[in-house]
Amino acid sequence: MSEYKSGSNLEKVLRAGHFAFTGECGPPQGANVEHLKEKAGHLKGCVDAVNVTDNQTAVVRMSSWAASIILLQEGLEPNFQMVCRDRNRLAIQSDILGAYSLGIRNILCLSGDHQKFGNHPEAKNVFDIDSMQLIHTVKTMRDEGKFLNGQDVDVPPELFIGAASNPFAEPFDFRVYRLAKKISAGADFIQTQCIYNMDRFREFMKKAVDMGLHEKCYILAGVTPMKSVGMALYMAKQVPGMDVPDTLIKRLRGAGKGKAAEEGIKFALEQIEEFKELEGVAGVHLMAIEWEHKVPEIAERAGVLPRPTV
Amino acid sequence: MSQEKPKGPVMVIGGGIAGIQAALSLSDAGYGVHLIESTGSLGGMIPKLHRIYPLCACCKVNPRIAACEQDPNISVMLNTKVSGLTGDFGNFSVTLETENQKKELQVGAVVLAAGIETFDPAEHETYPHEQFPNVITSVEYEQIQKPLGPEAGILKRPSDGKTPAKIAWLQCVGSRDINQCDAPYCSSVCCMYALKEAVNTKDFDEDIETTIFYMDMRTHGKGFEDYLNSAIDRDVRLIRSRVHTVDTVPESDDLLIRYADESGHPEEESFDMVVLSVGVRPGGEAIEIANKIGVNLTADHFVNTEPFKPVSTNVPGIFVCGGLSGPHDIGQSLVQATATVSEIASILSPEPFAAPKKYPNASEAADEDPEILLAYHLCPGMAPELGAEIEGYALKTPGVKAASRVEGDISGALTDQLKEAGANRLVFASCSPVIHKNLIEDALKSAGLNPYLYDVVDLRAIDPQTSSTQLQDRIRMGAARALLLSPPSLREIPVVKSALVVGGGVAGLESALAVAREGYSVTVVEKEKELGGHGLHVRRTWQGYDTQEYLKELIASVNQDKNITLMAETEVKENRGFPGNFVTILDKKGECVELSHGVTILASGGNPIRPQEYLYGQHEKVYLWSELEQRMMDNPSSIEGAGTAVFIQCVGSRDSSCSHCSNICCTFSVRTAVDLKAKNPDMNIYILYRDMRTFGERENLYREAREKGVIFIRYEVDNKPSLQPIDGQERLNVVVYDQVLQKSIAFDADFVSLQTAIVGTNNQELADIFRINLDSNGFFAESPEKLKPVDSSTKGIYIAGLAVYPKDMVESIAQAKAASARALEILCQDTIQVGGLVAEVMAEKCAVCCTCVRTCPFNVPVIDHETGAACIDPGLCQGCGMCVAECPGKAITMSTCSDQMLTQAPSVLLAT
Amino acid sequence: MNDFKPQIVAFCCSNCASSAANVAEGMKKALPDNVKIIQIPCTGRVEILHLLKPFEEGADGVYVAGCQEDSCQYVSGIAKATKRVTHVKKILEELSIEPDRIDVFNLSAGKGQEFVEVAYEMVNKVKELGPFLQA
Amino acid sequence: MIVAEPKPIKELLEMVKDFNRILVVGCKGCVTVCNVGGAKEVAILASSIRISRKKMAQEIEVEEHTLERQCDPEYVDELKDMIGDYDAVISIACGVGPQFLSERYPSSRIFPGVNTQFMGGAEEHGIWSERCAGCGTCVVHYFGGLCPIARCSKSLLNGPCGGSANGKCEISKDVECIWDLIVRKMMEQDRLDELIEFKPPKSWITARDGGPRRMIREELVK
Repeated sequence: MSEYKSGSNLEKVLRAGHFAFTGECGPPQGANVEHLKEKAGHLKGCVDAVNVTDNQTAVVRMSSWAASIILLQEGLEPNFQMVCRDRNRLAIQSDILGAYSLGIRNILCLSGDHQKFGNHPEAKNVFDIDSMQLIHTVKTMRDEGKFLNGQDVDVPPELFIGAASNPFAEPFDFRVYRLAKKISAGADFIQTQCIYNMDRFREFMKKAVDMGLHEKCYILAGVTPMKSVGMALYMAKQVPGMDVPDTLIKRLRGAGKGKAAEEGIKFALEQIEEFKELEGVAGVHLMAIEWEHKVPEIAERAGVLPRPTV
Repeated sequence: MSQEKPKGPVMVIGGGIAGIQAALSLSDAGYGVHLIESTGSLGGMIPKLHRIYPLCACCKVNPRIAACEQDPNISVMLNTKVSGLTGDFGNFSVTLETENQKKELQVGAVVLAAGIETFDPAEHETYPHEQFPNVITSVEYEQIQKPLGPEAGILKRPSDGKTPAKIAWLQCVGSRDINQCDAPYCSSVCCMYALKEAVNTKDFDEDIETTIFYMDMRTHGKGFEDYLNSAIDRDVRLIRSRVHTVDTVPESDDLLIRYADESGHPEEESFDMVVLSVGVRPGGEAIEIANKIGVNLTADHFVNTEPFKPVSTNVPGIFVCGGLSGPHDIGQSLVQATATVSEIASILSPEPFAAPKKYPNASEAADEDPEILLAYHLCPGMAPELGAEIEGYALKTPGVKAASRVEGDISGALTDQLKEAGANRLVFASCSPVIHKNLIEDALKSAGLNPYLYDVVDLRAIDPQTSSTQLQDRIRMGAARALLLSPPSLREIPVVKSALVVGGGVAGLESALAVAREGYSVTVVEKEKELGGHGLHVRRTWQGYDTQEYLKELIASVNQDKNITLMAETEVKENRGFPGNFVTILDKKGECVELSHGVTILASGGNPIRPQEYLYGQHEKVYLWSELEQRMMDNPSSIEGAGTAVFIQCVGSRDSSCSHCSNICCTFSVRTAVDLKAKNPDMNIYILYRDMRTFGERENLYREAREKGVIFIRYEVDNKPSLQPIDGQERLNVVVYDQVLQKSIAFDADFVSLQTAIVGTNNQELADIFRINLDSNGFFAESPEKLKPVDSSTKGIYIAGLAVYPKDMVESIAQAKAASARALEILCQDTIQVGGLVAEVMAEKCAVCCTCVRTCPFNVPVIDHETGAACIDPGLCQGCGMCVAECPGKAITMSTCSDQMLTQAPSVLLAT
Repeated sequence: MNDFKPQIVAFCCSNCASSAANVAEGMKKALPDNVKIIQIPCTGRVEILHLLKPFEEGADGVYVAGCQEDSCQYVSGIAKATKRVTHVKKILEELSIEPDRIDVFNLSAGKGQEFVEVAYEMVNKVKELGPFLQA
Repeated sequence: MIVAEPKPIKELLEMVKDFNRILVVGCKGCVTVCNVGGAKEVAILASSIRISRKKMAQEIEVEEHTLERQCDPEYVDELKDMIGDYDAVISIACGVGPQFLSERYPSSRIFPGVNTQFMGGAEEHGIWSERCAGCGTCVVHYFGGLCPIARCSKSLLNGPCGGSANGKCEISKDVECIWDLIVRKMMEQDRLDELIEFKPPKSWITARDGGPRRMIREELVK
């Protein structure tokens, strides 16, 4: 067995060939550490790593690296998310070093939502580098021990590098190539946008497998259970790059009053079942937005418990 | 050849819109015209109408009447009847009677334009027009709607003056009825005018319920189907039924209508008012005149025109236009009126009443300091004291040198007064200045001045209580504007005496011949190898004339004509220039040719579309209608032997992809059915239709088809017939839902003919090259100036044939002749004046920002790379001033409506 | 009693205004004397500046009278004018002047009474608003 | 060209409320072409100011003048004999104009009359859109001739991001996703392989990030 790139739990689970199961946790809009701990508590033991979002949807929250450290202290493995919107290349590299130094081992590299719909639309964005370049930056720092300017890094950060992929955004034909591009830029694992259109996702995965991408990288399928018909409609209409088929909306409607949430969970469970068998899918990334307390139940019913220790 | 032609003036009988148009067009072509009208005023039907469909053009009628009255080459005789006509073409002697005074006139040719009357429902039992006050005719309804009418445009019902909440229109009153009206034909205009009246009613009050009871909705003309659809969107309700009883609701003035719906179910409904959509018929006097002079009439008493000569009667030298030649709308009347000019020109040399006027050269006076003559003309209805007041104030107004009244010969009087006063600017006050425009310009030219150095003062709509203030304001304004007028530059450009005709089909060839016959060279461009266009696929006209025979002769005459150059397999690449002086680049199989020409006639034709439905292209017994015609010509027995034939109408027409009605398909199907029945009376023929649109006298053919046993089944657009191939046979199974029986019917057919939509051949491409507009259906649009049906939106470019709108061959010929008559009006001039009321670019101020290029509704401005500035061709500019307003660098000016005038105007007006 | 007599400047397209005036005359309807007409070949000729100038000269209201949108002889003249009037309304608002002091009307040539009616409508509306310049 | 939009008149009136002699200066360059700062707009602004003052019954003198260009000192010089007569000058040129005026006439109070927006072009009359961010190192040839720096809302060099839907950007349905266009165009030109190539971080030294820019072309300098 070759050496681990980072030695993170997530990396070990994936390397050992287990079906990975990751969760997500948004830091508080304040310094409410207790609330963060409470939310994280639900996930403990149910997931291999927890994504800690970075000012997601451009709304100001506790910094993602600090929240990641708190999770670490709580005994969870964080997947530290970093966006390019709010930092230039100096800040990015220094934050990477800082995060690693405090024990963070996973990083998810993102461009970040535009601030236009966040809570500080007046802000000046940075976008000095993009997510692709961020992936490459982390990889260069880790594997070559070099900063972007070519200078040596004194003790390189050994991070497990993640990236996002949206199989449903347009232009659809290009999406799998962009995935390949992220992998060759240095991504070790991929977490996809939440999936509702299974036909399209299967098609996407088939292409990815045909290109052998699943052999170069671990692909985790994104799952977000629908809590209500309203949420489904919102996702379908308001969230760019989201593909919610009408059949799913119909199914949720058909479930009757008060039962849509359960129907949403059922659909998510069916998805997870399929992902376990789908070639190229190495695990599931469960984004239970403000529904962290449901994660144990979903994990239980999905048959992914207990989580393996490697 | 032209010296052999006899010479003479022309008499136009009938002063309606057709007669007026014929007179004006003849005068433009150099003829002296006697315009005879039996009533006391010109205008005919139109002044009785509230609005004209689909776009109102009422405002364009009065100026034309005025033009007739002012034209020295038109002698208008009102209250005059024709009591006799003797002699032959070239030398007719006409006896006229004006208020018991007899008069004899010699003319070379005669145009019959005595028009139509409407059906008098008194003769009809079903419609109690005489008994019930709230049953009125459509003409009476128009009168109520008219703002100048007795009710001042306030909709009231006759019995009690209450605003009606529900109005019904009953169609086909005095049309499509042999029994009570002796009018078997369709009057062709009533569906559209009923829709128009209903829509105008909605304009008056959106809440009034409007319902039209009809048999077939016949909106077959250019833009009509769109009008129908917009009426439906406005909640005009349509009920397919011929009403059998109109009664009163007891103890009220309301009316009860009893009718059967399509499936025969009896219904009744009450209305506040019932409007009878009365049909049209040739006027009694018109019939009398026609009989007197030996003109043949049809069984319906319309003039029977000669085959393929839509405005020619059986008597040489006597022509017909307007409602007398068959029921049709204003547009068609205008086309025919203009077409008569082309026919007359071919046999008669013009003899004008007045020699063409010679003007002195423009003097330098215009460049001197402005000195204004304020002249005024008072109508009989105006207070004579007004004159003194105008003069008094005018003389106190800065810049006014003299003030005087004109009477009688306005143009002559103005000329004299201008000279006498030594003025170089004119302000003309009268009750309708626009109508006097030509006279004013003529007077200025006669006085040796630039014809645009005038401004007008409108003496109408002045409040007698405060007339002084208003008069003074307007005079001050007129004088202030006149002071700021600078003479626009005018140029005389020689006219290139030749025409370009695009399209070698019937319309193109007929117009080419008509122009060439007058001695001008014509180039006909056809993109196919062969001449004939869509006409090659037409077997017979609806009247039954043999088309191919005619087409052969037409092509032969074109080939023989030395003035015509034919260019087959040639396409148009580029066009530039202005009326009198166009340049077009032609591409003949890769070789480019540059052609100079004075006018352009676009007759690029149309074609039936190939449908994606009804197994077309998949089953060999499913024909496009043109293919069926071809078979009937090439191998008639293959068709005539069929046991069952099916015709499906409106394929790809009148639906979302192609919203227009293709006009000729219904008539085609009944014509073909009648012909097939004549050959094989046992053949079962089904015509599956949505509305049978056999308008005008085509209705007779529809009746004949029914009498011969042709079966008509109506289908709804959302429940179309379906075709199924029958295994092992060449036949097809047809299923259609019958609206009358309310069930599906199935039968086997030996062949199916699909009557598909007709669309222009390459209209978009040509519209781009020639910078003309298309209508919403992709056909060439008529000039927005209105009442100019063969003028495109660009001057000097005329349009005819299927590219304008689907129509039968005879109408295409009429249009071609009208287009050539319009073209000849330009070609017969030696020079054409450009400039005047147009926008001019000051090159040194131009930032070449393209704003004008993007703003102009007629795509006139271009960037001239040599001068490095925008360039506005004065020959093409329409003078709206939109580019002047939009130009960000203020580099475009308009001398007659300058910025200075508009920015100073408020201070002039408000300085009381 | 409101005896304020507003001064109003109207820009009218010669095409429709003239035939409307004709009909109005036929109906014996007259324009109020405080409506001052400036004729233009097409309402598309009027600029924003021309619409502002009357206010500079102390007018209390301004309007543009042109054709129906679908029957402009110059296709888009009245549409252009309408947009410019809308823009001037915005400018007036910014100058703390009632935007109702300017308006645009679509007349149809056949409806002469409208020509007079809109003049009165405008007079009445501006009368309500009071003088543009406070005495 | 440089595209600008008029400043709200209210804001301008507030700026110059204490002045009674105002000079409005236009420019015949870009701002004329984009219908915001030419002679026509000078007249409209001047008239608006007069109307406003008239309404408030205040004295005002507004003079109108339009220069060939406000970004060349020779033309700016034209004002030298008149500018002293006015106590406020509104320049309705792009942001360059008021600064050139301020530098040339240090004692005059200069106000900006427009908000300068971007470098772009007219899609049609009345609609302009951004094309260039002036980054100092043009790279459009890598992207099918389309600039992701100016036209992608995140300036991605390795786009498109996951927010692209129906050819539109995640920030607004009115903003086209330039990456969608880039991908389609490169596919049409059969150049997908170039797009799959990793584009390294860009150097912003040549952009505004490198400090205010000045260019000296020795071959032109006297």
